[in-house]
Amino acid sequence: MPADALLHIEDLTKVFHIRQGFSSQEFHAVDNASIVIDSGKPEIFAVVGESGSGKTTLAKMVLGMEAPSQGNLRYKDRQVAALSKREMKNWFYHEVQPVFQDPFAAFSPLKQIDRYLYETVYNYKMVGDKKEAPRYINEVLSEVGLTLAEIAGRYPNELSGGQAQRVAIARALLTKPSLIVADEPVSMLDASLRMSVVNMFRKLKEDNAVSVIYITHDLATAFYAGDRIAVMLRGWIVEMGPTEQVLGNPLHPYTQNLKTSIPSIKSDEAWDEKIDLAVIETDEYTRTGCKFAGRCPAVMDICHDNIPPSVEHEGRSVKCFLYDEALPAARN
Amino acid sequence: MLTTIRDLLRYSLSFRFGSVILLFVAIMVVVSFFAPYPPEKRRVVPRKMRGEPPSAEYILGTTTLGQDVFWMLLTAVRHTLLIASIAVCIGRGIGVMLGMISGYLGGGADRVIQSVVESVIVIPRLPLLILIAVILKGGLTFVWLGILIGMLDWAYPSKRYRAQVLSLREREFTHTAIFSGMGTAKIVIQEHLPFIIPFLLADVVSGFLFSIGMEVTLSWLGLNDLNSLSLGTMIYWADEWNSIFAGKPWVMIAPVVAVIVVVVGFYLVSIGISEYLDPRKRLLRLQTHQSDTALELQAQGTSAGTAIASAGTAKDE
Amino acid sequence: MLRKLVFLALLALIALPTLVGFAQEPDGLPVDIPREDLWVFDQIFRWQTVNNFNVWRIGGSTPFHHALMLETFWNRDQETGEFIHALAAADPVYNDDFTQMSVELRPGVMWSDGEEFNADDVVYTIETIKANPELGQGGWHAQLTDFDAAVEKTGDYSVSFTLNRSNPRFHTLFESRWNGIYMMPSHIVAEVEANLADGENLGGWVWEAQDVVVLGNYLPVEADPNGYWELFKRRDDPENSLAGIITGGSGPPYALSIFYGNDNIKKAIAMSRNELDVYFDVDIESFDFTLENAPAARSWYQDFPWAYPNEVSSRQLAMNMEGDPLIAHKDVRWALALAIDIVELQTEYIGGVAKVTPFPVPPTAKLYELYHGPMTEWLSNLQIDLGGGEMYSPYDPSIPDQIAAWAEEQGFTVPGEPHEVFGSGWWKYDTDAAEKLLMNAGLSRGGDGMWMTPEGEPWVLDLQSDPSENDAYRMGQAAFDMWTDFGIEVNFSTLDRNTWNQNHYVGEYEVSTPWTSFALASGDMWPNIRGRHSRYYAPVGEDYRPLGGDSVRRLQDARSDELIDAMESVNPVAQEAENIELGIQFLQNWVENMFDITCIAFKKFVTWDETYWTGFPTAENPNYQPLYWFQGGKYAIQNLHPTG
Amino acid sequence: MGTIIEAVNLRAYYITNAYGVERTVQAVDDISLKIEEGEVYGIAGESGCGKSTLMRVLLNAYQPPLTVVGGDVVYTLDGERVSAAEMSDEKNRDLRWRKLSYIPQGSMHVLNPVRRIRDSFHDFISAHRDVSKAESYQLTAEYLRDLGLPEKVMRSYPHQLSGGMRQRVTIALATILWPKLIFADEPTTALDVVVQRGVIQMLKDVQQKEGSTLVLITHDIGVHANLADRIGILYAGKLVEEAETQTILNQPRHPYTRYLIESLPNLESRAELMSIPGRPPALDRPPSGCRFHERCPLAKDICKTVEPQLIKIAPKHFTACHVVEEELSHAS
Amino acid sequence: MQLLRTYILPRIVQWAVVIFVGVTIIFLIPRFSPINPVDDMIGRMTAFQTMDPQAVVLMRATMQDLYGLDGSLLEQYINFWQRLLQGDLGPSFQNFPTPVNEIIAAGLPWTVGLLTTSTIMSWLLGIFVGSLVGYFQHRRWAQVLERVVIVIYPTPYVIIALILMVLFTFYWPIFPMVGGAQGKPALNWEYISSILRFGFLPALSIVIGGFAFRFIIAKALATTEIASDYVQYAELAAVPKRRIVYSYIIRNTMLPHVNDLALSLGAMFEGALITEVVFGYPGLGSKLFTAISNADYNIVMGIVLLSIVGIATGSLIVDLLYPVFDPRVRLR
Repeated sequence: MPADALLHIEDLTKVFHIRQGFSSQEFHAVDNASIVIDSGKPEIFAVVGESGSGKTTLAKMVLGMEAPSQGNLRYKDRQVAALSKREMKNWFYHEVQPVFQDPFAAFSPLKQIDRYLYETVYNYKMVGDKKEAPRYINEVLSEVGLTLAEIAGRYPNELSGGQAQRVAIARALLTKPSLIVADEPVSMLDASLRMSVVNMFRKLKEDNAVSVIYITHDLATAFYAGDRIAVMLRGWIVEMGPTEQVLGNPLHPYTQNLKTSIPSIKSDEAWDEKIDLAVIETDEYTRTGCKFAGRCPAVMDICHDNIPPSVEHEGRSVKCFLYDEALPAARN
Repeated sequence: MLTTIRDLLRYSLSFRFGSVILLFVAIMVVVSFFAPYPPEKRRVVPRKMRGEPPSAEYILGTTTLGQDVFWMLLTAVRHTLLIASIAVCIGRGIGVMLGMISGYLGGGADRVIQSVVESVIVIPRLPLLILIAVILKGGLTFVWLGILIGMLDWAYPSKRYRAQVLSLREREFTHTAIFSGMGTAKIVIQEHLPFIIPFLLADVVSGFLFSIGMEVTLSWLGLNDLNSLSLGTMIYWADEWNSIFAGKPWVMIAPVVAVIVVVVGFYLVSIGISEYLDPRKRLLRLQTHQSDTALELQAQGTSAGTAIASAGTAKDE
Repeated sequence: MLRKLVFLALLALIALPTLVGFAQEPDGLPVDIPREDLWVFDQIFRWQTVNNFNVWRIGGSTPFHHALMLETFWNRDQETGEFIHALAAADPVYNDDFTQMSVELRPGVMWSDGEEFNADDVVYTIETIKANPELGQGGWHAQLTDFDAAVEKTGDYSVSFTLNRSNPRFHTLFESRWNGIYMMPSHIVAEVEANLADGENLGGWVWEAQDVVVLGNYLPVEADPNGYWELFKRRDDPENSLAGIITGGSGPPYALSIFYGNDNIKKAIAMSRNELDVYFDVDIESFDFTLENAPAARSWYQDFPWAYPNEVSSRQLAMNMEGDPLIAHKDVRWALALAIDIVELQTEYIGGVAKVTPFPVPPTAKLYELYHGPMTEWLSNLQIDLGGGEMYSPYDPSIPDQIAAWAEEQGFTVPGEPHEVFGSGWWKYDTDAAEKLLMNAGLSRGGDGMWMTPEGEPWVLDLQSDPSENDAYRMGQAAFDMWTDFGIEVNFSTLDRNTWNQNHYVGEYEVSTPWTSFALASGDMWPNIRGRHSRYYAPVGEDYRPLGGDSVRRLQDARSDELIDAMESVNPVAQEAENIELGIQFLQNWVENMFDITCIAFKKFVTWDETYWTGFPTAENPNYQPLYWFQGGKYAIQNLHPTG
Repeated sequence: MGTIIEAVNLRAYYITNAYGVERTVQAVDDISLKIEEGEVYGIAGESGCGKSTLMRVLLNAYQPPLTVVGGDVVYTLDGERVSAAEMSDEKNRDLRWRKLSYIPQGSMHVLNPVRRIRDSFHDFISAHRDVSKAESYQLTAEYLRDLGLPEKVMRSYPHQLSGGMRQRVTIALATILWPKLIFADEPTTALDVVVQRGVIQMLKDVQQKEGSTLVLITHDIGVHANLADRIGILYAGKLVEEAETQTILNQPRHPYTRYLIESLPNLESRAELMSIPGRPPALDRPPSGCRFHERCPLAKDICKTVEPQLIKIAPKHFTACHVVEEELSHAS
Repeated sequence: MQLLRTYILPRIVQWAVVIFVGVTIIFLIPRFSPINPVDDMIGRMTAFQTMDPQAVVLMRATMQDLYGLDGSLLEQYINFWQRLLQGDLGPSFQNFPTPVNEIIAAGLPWTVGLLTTSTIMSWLLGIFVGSLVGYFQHRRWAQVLERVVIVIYPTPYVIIALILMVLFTFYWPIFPMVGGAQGKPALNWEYISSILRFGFLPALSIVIGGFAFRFIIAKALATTEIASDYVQYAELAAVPKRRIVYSYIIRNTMLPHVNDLALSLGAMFEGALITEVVFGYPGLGSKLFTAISNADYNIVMGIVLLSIVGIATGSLIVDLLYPVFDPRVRLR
């Protein structure tokens, strides 16, 4: 275990129960996920996957909002699940802050938005004197391209989505965190506003040395912003490594599938081959063997009954039998 | 608050109607304090005028025992509202407290509170009320009646508040508040209470309807302090003296109409308020910029529109 | 399209049963028998136990069953106070020390199954009731046991009772107005008893309608399982029934009792719909309604004051001697009486239809003759001390005349002498005298004109009443109004009957509105006043009933005790004059001390509708009393005949 | 191949009055366009630019507070010219699904949650054709088979299907009666890329099979690139540019269009992308002149006052911009 | 099995606990009544006659024993449960020694018959009309209907009942005043029609009250439902309005209605109380009222117990059958 890990996730699993009619099924929203984010070397760690792939559950566990069913989740070498309420508040929230998907839902529509900024500053005693708060807040807001004057006294719905999301990021920055967990921060934003937020993360990483876990289903922005990337499928991390490698030359059939599916504005690359989709939502979750086996173009017999191992291949980890050196198929 | 009321008065037909009624009721209550004689008192009307239909002098008529129905009615309305107010304060007070405590504590405390709530819910309220009224009979003053009705009318509301709290707890802004370092008390009072208040308002009105109904019902069964005036006891006595059949229907009609008018007044106001609090309507009022999207979506009635619009209310029931 | 559908659905919902309602005539009777054969009467209350005619068990109840089916030795004419010989052929005969009573039975009375009634039935009935505590109805078991009554058959038609101690009034157990020891058909019950399993007793014996055998002339046919009605059929040989033998009549072929709820007006409405031939008692408003809406309806008098006035009881404002400390003061009690305007009470509150009486004996013809008449002079001469030696005559013999004047003002005619119609005189309405009395008792007027106690506190008087007896309650309302006008702060609480009773039992009241009569129809007072002896006194907070007496007023009065003791050993029949004289003395003492403020006697709106049946006793033809739910009512029923 | 639908100077406003707050939102303001039979016409723009409103009006399916205050929509269906303004309610209902149909966004919610898929199909089919339930089922089964959807979908409830399958079922539901004119509103929004690809393929299939006309609305230029023959760009209730897809992608002329195209991230380069400054205007108080002038780097004085008209700058290429107009006049 | 353990069993345990607590409360409260049933009985037996004092004492002792009122409260309580578990509710005091079971058996069919019929009728009618009015809320007839209901709904039930009573037994005397039927129970038209005739007014009063209540709820639910995407979509597709009301609106709002129905059927004895007292209808409601005022604990206990078990079981059944009514998956 690297001693200087900022976040160390090891075999993390979250189990939910689905009740359907008179029966109930167990499924793993996150299944044996392992991720390490180094401290000292801030990065944007992108997590991509289709909806229902467990991204959000993973984020919630990292934020301490959900307790893991199994596995370890250490932040700065401390088990997050073991932190007391007081420690959560006095230490963990200082260190780790969230940015949510919908900036309008993230603030009470009945409250002025700057209230959350002041609350954060006061509660974490970020300034010695309360009179200092506006100055400090303004300073942080300027990092996201806003001024306090612009937002003071406004209600969330008086701001644009981009502005509100930037306020949300500023709020997260107020505690001077080391890690920001951003769950689909741009998916509710318009195309013209989207890049301003993504650019912000890049800037923060550089200027403020904050690591960001950037969760998205949008591969293009993940590629644009992410230093490393983890591709999730039905709770599994199927491929993880440096972004340019993973998306430049995907190994896992699913990642390949993803990559070719990005609509290109060069329409001559039209898609000709048909792709399979899951029919029933829960089918893939409860599948034994590889969860992608049902629609994998390179499926092998072994995939149907066995869970593929995570193997290191070309500088990243891949969860696929194709790259399992113990198998003859991999060598072909 | 004032602008809200002004807007409601100007644009909500039911609120306007309801307010006029309630204003009228309020005037009755105020005027009732200026009765020229104790309104319960009999033999205050000159003998020749007793049991006479409404006239210029006695605008709602008189009873055979020489009471002036007009002054009786005013006082009765006041007393009935007093009973209902006490009941509502107690019922909603317990309901809000238990519901919120239960929702926030969760776990074992929640389970214990919920089994108590469930147990209270399964006990039929009217028979219980009658039973206790019979037991307390001699000492059943209006205040006690109010307390009694209130004590039986908190279980359902408390469940609703609990559900509210549970859903509010899952809302994203709650997490924002937590990550902003706010304590539980602060979140409850400053972040969540504003969302509960609209429900409380609607609930207060339904509490009034229940309490007035119960007062009338119990009185009609003779289980109230029959010598004091309330709408229920007026109905009881009108019934006891067979006013309808003895050719003196005004004695019965006055309280019956008053009951209906008062409850309908409350109900209309509550319709107006809940319409005002309807997330979709609220959106149209609140938005200034940007949310044209929401408007557009809302006009189409899509769920995205509703979702954005409902920022501010949690659905329940 | 949809709109039409909704409309149709709503229409169908309302129309369908309405049509059903119209298809048949609006007949609300639960049985389908032609009205020419069916006499429908008011059931008074809803039966809790149905289809069990075992009236002897605890919980068994008899009202109007006794008028239709059950018989005991004697009845009493409530007007004249005379014995009506029922199963007994003669008056009871006691030995000298009243430890033995012999009864001669009437021969020829048949049970409805053809068996003849005889002394065996009597012996069996008495022995069985004595042997079974479960047959505790009416307290008969307890009383027979108390006197260890032994019965002996002295002939086929005669029996003799032997008691363990003297009791000149033992026969009252067999003298029924509401209730008396009803005879069992020994040939039936003995068989039932013989077939009882281990652990069972006659208390649990269910006597169902089809098995019932009676001495009266009606047999039960069917009972509503929910207690709203019962149907009776005249027995095949009404001439052999006791009532048949006595009256020679037979009554309608079917009789149906229906309970219309506690709401008086429902009875009146039912009568206006011709669904009720006679009802029991209602308030004046419901009666007025009946007159207006049921043209063929009438009560005892054809005109004002309509009601039958002579049910033997009276209503009073009873005072708890240990309630409010001031009530213990005689002057205060008198002041309260003088602050009541009896004329207004009787007219405005009661409708002018009840008789007035100043003491707890109702002025029926017989009792007026025995008590009110003889006491008039004494009452007129009565003087009370208003303080400082100022003597005052409180009695106003002109009260009936004043009421008559009121009635004439209303446009009514008074049928007879005012005192025959409106009872005797009463106390003057004289608030000045009352004021002096209160001053004399140490009270004073406060600044607001309200009375203050001698300690200088505001005087608050509690008054309790139960609205289910409308006359008593209205009397309470009147007292409340008048006393309030007089400056007393009265706290009037309305209680339901059970709570109100309970408060009497333990003395938790100051003034209340019960009813009682100190005299039986015969004029005998002892059975009704003996419980007021101070040996049965229970202090406030204790239930007096375990002591066995009647200490409602928490009264301990030596003079009363003396008179009660004196009366106990007097034979009310043989020594009638002496008995009455003692009674008068008792009443004089009662009045002098104003132990309670008796206002009015019972009036009963027994009202019948002559659309189908006629022949009920009336003031013009007073052959029997019309109180059909009492034992004597059976004689009235025998004379009913179809109208058309 | 003639015009199948034509909008003439269409103006559609939201006129609301909620508790005294009166607003008129000029969601569609003076738009004219012609769509040819058999083509795929894309309408692009950010949220709030009026594209969904435009579609509603084109579909002749709107209700208060949306009001058409000017202009008309004219359909030419099987040789019959029908004006939306003059159409009776019965006629309107009659045309639906048989002639024109609508694929909604958010397939999550458009299917009755308590009805099996086949019953929903029956509802829609029997509304327009006199068929028995069995016939509906038969028709549905055949159609789904044609489109390559598994049969078990028929018996499923909507919630049991995966998001992609649900959207495809919705497309099938919308096109089961082979309408001539299909409107699709953001058919792929909120779907992840793989699913999106499947859906786009299917839309193509459906459109090509009968040679229907497809009006496609989405903010995602990538989707347009893969489907549309022509694209119209909407900004703040106005049509600002219209051209064939390749032209728009490769030679956008309107500054707004250029921004849109340039700010699209892709997997080729992680170089910093621009974002459009400012935010879209509120349509209850639209800016004077060119509605884009507040955000336009090229804005001149004339843009603030004079509203630019849509002019033809090349064959099949129209734009509404004073700057372009000027350039052209200089060039000529 | 997971479901059984985590859901069904705890729910059944809760059911038992709720009944136990409810029954205990109802056992205790009447014991505080100042009315002693024995004394009450003696009072009634001696009301019209004189009785020797000693005899009264004797009788009192006998009855105390027969009624089983000896012993401490705890002993009575234990005794009560012992009897109850054998299905014995003890004897009625008022009607000694008639068993409470018998008294309940006599009243039960009437109460159940009247209340189920009229409750279900008002329930159906309320849902039907309420949903229609919700759907067609701008139509004239709908608005008139709604206003009528707005006045009826808050009016106390007893007033509605009294007004009906006066109208239909006096002013227009077409219905019977008291009782449940005419003649002996038999399976012929006379008897059955008499049941309809006698039950009509009581039923009408319940239907009116229940209808108004259900109408308000159904209308509100329908209004929300109309805004849902699937209703909007079906409307757009010109699916017949009848189908939309039935299969879409009513079907989707059914769940809360079914829930309420179970509860209100369980609570029927409570509802019956006023009805039976006003209309002189046979059944348990009026028995309950008499029993309460006469301190006949055993009857009170018996009837209230039925009610408690009814409500608790109703809600248990609804909870357990939830999946039948709602095919949607529920996540826990």
